[in-house]
Amino acid sequence: MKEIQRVSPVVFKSTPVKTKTRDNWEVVMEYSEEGDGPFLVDLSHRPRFDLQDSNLAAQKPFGIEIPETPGICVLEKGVLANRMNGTQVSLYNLDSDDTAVMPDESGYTDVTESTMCVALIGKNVFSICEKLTALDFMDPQRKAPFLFQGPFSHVPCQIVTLSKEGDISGLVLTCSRGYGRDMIHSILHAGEEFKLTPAGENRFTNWIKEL
Amino acid sequence: MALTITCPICGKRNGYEFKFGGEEKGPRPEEKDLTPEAWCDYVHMNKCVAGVQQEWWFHKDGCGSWFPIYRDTTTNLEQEDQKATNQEGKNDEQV
Amino acid sequence: MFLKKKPMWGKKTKLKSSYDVVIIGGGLHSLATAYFLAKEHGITDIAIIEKNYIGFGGAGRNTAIVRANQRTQYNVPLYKEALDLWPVLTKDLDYNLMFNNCGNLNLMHSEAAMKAARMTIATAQFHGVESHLIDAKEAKELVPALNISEDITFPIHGAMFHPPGGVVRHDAVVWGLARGAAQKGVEIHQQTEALGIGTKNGKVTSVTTSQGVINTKQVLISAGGYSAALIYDMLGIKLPISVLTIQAMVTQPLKPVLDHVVSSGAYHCYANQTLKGEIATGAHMDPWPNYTTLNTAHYIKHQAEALSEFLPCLRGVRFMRIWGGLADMTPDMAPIMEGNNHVEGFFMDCGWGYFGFKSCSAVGKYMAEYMATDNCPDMLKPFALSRYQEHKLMGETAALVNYSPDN
Amino acid sequence: MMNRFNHLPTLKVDTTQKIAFIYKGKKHYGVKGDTVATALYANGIRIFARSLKYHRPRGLYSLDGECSNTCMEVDGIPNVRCENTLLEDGMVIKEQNVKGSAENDYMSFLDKLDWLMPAGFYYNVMHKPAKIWPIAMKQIRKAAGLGKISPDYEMPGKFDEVFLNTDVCVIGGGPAGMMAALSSAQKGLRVILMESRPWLGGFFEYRSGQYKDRQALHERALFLANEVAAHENIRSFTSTSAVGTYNNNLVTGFQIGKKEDVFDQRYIEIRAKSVVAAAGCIERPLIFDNNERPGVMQIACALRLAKTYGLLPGKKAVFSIGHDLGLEAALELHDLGLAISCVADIREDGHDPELLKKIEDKKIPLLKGWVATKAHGSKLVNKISLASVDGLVSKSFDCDLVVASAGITPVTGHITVAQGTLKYDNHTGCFLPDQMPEKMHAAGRVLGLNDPLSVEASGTLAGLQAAFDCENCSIQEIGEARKALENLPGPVRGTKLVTAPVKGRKSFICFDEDATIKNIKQAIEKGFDVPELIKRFTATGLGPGQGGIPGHNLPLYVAKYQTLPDVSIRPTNVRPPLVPTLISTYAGVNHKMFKITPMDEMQRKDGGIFRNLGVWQRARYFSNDLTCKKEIENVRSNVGMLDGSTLGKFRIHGSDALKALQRVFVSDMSKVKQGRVKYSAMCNDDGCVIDDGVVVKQGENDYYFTTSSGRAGQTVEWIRYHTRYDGWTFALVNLTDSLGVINLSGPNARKVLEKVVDIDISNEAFGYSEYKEFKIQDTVQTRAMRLGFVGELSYELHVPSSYVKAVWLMLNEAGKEFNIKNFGVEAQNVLRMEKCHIILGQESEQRTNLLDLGLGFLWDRNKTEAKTVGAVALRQAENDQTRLKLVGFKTENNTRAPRDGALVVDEKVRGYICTARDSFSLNEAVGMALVEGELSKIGTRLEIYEDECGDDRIYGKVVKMPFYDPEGTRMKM
Repeated sequence: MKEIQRVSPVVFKSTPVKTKTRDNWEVVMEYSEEGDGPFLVDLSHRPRFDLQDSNLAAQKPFGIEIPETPGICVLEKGVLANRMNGTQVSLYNLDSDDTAVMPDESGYTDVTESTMCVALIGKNVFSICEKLTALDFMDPQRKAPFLFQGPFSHVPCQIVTLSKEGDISGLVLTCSRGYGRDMIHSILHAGEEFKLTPAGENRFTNWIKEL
Repeated sequence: MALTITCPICGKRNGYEFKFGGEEKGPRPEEKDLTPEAWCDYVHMNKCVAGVQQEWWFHKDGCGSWFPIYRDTTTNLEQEDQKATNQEGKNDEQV
Repeated sequence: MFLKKKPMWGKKTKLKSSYDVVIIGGGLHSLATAYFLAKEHGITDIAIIEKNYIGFGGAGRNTAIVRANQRTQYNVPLYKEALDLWPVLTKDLDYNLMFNNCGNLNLMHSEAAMKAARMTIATAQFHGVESHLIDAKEAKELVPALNISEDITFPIHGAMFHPPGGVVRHDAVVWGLARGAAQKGVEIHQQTEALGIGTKNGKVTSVTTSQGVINTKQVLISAGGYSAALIYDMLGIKLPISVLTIQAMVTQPLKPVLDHVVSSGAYHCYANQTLKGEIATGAHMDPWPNYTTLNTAHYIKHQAEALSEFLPCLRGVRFMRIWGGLADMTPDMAPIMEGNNHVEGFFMDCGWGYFGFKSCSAVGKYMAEYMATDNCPDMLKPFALSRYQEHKLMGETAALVNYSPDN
Repeated sequence: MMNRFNHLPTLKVDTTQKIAFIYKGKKHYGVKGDTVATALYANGIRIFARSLKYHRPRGLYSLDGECSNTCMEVDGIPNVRCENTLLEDGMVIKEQNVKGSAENDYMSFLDKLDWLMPAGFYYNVMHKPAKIWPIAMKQIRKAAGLGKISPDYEMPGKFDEVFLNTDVCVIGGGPAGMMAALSSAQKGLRVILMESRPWLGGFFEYRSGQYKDRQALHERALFLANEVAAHENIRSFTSTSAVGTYNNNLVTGFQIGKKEDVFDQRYIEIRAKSVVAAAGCIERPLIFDNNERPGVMQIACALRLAKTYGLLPGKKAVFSIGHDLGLEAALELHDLGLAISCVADIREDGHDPELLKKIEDKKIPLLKGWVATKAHGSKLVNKISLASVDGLVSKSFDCDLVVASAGITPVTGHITVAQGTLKYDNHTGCFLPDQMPEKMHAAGRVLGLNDPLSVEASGTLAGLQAAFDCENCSIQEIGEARKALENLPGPVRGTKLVTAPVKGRKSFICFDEDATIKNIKQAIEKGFDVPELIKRFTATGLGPGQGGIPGHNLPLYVAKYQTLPDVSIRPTNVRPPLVPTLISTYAGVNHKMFKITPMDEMQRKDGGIFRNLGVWQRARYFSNDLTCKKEIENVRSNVGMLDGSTLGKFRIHGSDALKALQRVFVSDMSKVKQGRVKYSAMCNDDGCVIDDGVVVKQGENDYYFTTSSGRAGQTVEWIRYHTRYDGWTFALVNLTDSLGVINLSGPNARKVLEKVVDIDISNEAFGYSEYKEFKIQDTVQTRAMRLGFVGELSYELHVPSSYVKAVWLMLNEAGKEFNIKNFGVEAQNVLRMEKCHIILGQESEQRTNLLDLGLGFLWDRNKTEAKTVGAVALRQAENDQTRLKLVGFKTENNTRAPRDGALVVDEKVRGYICTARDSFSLNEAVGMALVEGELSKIGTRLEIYEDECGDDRIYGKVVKMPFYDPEGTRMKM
């Protein structure tokens, strides 16, 4: 039998120049002609967990103190914890060293496969966003990182803004996996005028380190 | 008209992110001895208030929660003072 | 200044202290009922009470589309008769209602929809109403502007083609019926608001208006989208109705490009070209109850997206005007008509959703018979309110229409 | 081509850059910056179009598109407002609605037949005898309409859309708008400024009059525009019309792209915290006989032709005006070389003394209290008659230009469509803002102001008021700004004159619809006594100009004719879009968003024919044989693979998870055993089935369940809705997209699966209705169920989506020897029908309850404490024999199956066919139908009525269900 390979819901037409196999995913580290940004990076292979508990205050996933207010996020040790509502938090493992394994407790569900996940980073990312959603990323009252649960290109998404600072702006977006094809098409279409290009995971890893 | 709804989790948002869930009618009635009239009243009948009513909304494109708000059906504006027009009904029983 | 010519629906008169019949609402169902009461039953001592002016509500804000291809055997005969009545009324009223029986195409966008259409068509044919299922190519021959390619959100599989349907000039119906009723002695009181219904021992005794109290033994509320609120306010009767704003719009006027009424459930859209040349299009309802009659930015964009897909030549045309009216929706998309049930002498005719215009001629005739004889005509019997508590919804729609999360 | 001024500082054209275009088939030239209309004007074209009804000649009247006079076909697009459409290289311009040409229109005789066409005449003619109406209607349709569009027209161009958020949105880039934008921006707020012209400046921008300290108005406009451009908080959008305003401060508009933009037009939607309405004024048309004859134009039109486009509008002019702007324009145009025979001013007094003095100095004859009464000349103006306002004295002058304007009209549409109200103001004669919509402020000429400093001060005030709405400005500051405004000149008195002293047979109140003063009188006499009704009866204001011409005059005239007091003068409604907007612009990008399954790629490669089903795209067929014979036979005899990934899949956990399931599922969920699959259904409160699926217990208060594809999106909503009062603790996780579902069905299914899994899957180890979890190849965590929807041995494999392709390939490889093939949704539909398994929506409709479908066995009627949704209705309807019941039937004499949707009839309709097929498996025609209880007994003969059947009928007989493998041995083997 052949080697088992996992398939990401995100498909770019660009040519990969560097890849790495990780947990049966073939992760593209770099694409040819990545340009100067903004960049679109596929993170669908990064582990993502759903944690629901009526007493979230008592939970410390990966040692992280969960923010109390819905819409607030924390990024600690490569894990992004996004408070969704009174009883729910979503956890994204953005650390490519891949240390976080889902705790074996009933409140957790592995939802890596439920969504497609991309990062949109670099200059003009919010100019791209405003072509696709009415959500107000530049609201001065929202301090990064913060979570939006709302429509993006007509599809309900979770969007975590990690930086609103000019050229290092960036966000991570997840939506139902099935929408992967059309969501990527929408984002790339909207980003065309800003020269948005697909980029490999390295681009994201370097970017997040600078935050 | 642009409807906005204030979600208790996500804040004030475009009304099209939400789904309307009916007039507030209270918890499900006890099933015992529930007459067809009473059942129908709970399930189908509306007051159709032209004014402020309490009603349920679901944040379909957002956090997925159900919550009640007060809204003026003649303007579509949410009401913060929370008083429904005609809350008691002038004549709740059938004449 | 003296008026040189007689106004079309009689001179303004003072409200009398009593009438045989009081009709609340100055829309099409009221005017038609009054007209038939006077014409067929000799009852002419009637006051129509209208808060604004006649035709202010749904009568002046409808699709103007007429057709008789409903889904159930209870509805089809009623709408068939309504359709047959347009030429008759044009003649009897001596007023050109501009019936353009150009035919309606109801587009189908899936195998399931084709099957659903087949049932509706069989029902129509069984009742002697012409209606055919045609495929996408045939539809394109009738409407060359149709996009029958595969690459749209809802590719067109075919259409339900209903040749006898079409469009009637809605304002003309209001003015024609008003003139016809007034000529027979019916009084139309505009700028007069009905405030309450007086009852005694379970019988109607009076109607209180902004211009004074009227004694009467019979009242009909047929006030379109405002009916449900009035009925609850005045008599405490709750109805299975949700009142929504429904929107419509027109483009700038064009030379003939669309010869039929085209509609699509999947796109929530109908389009037809008026005699003036405008493309009249609409159908969207914001799915939450409201009385605003306001248009929305969301919808005009949605409508443009829909038309861009299935009538793409219209991409080169401009929207000129959008407006809204009310639709009082019931869960089974069928109206509520009954009388002498809750209160003796009280009649209601409501819950028409967006079918009030198409039905007004026949309903006027039968409601008049109902009120004149106190016997419910067979045609109206299936529309009683009791069907909801008897779990006998009409089935006028395959999918449940409900604005709580029922479907 | 006319000579152009090329030295004026206000010019917006570059006279050195020629632009070629085609007009009526011939090449013409304009210059860079021209609109289509100014380029035509420069080429000596005066008649642009013919009117709708009477085919009267029409020309340039305003430059802001308030009427259809300059609507032409441009590059195949009908009804383009040429006066504000920028000329582009190679444009092809055509006339509309003419027989012959606009210059010589054969239909112009209609103008003499107006007496045949009083208001609403068409309601009284052409219906007697009835048979002439269809013929007449055809002629009416041909005559009506302006532009043409062909049914196969393909709109070129790129359309975009953008959804913006801001603190303050300012509508109008004139002096008031710019001041408002600046004062809000200086408070640190985000500001969006929208201006419909390609540049900022408003009514300062083309005028040479003094602003202050010898600075000309146009210099001030430039100064402010630079300030705005320099402010980082302000995003300005020029060539952008605000076309809709809505409550909660939503503003929509569209922008025309410049050369460097990536779009030709884009739709703009703005969510603001506060809005400033500062769209300035248009002019109120002066009504006299032939008031729309080419050669008659409004003040700003004449002035801007000269100052902005460098074109002297005529040679010899007469002015008939009622406002100081008219005097100012006369002076400016006089200085540019226009001969002015006379200025007739409606006003007796109230003129700006400085302007009066200049008029006198330049020896321009001025008639106070005079007005134009009739324009002469059959196609173009060649003479004008004037009269004193009382009509007693008259004069006439030869001229080729009449500059006519009764006064100004604030552009208030942005306020009223957002549900603000207006009030008739006796001093100005205008409708001025009364009740403003919440968090919307008016500024500038919209308030009736005219003085440049007042206009600016009102802008500053509105900007601060907007800042206050954003909690960024103090009451004191607003007080100071208001005081500053109050110390400046207020609105000037306006004229009240509606029409010249004429009878009005040829005095047009609405150009687009050819409605005259006489028509309005006729309507009023028929009882149409309010402007809104007159609009409907005469169509006044319903044309492409959106009421720009008659909007102000109609209510004034109606009040005057009925001698109503001022307080009862009500404006007519204005409706969005405030500027006609292309459907392609509104449509914008129109991203289509569909979900695809993890098997999409492989199934497309295998020739799948896809359909959009709800949010998903699914393979319905795998060949062009839509009966799916081969797909069906392969499942029945070998093995098939179906993509079931669209099924809803959920985890529910938490201490009250079971209670929540008990509420929505009709069965007793406490009886679900681990390792087993429980089929159940959900009903609505009417007892009608809305969903069905299976439930698997994975632990205490921890379940995995599926829903039908169409319901997956509403499942969370549904369960939370029906438990919203209970305060229960349970968590729902939507795993629909997380797991792809491969349905492996057919007698060889086990043989295939055995080859890829390591565990024992024999019937003993993994029997029917059982659930197992295992790893494929030690890697792929798989949930497997033994189900039998299609009536064969089946495994439903729920596989993590990213692994689906790998597993699919493995199964394909393993199944080769057993002839494994795809099957699609339609094949499944037939297979399950033979088994009498229902599909909701096919074997049910909104009236169909659980019992009607014969699924009563699923319902546990004793769990009343659970308050199961639908239970009450089921109990109440239980004994009703008139309901439609689901039955199976076969056709008599094995005739063909009726089509889905055929009716079951006798004298009445008694039911209908849900699904019926000529079954390949059974070699007979079978189906399921919903029929009245009376007809549901086994053996009942059904009369089946199909569409187009005429007198033919198909007969069927009610038989026992299921048809295929009634013992169920095949799926349990």
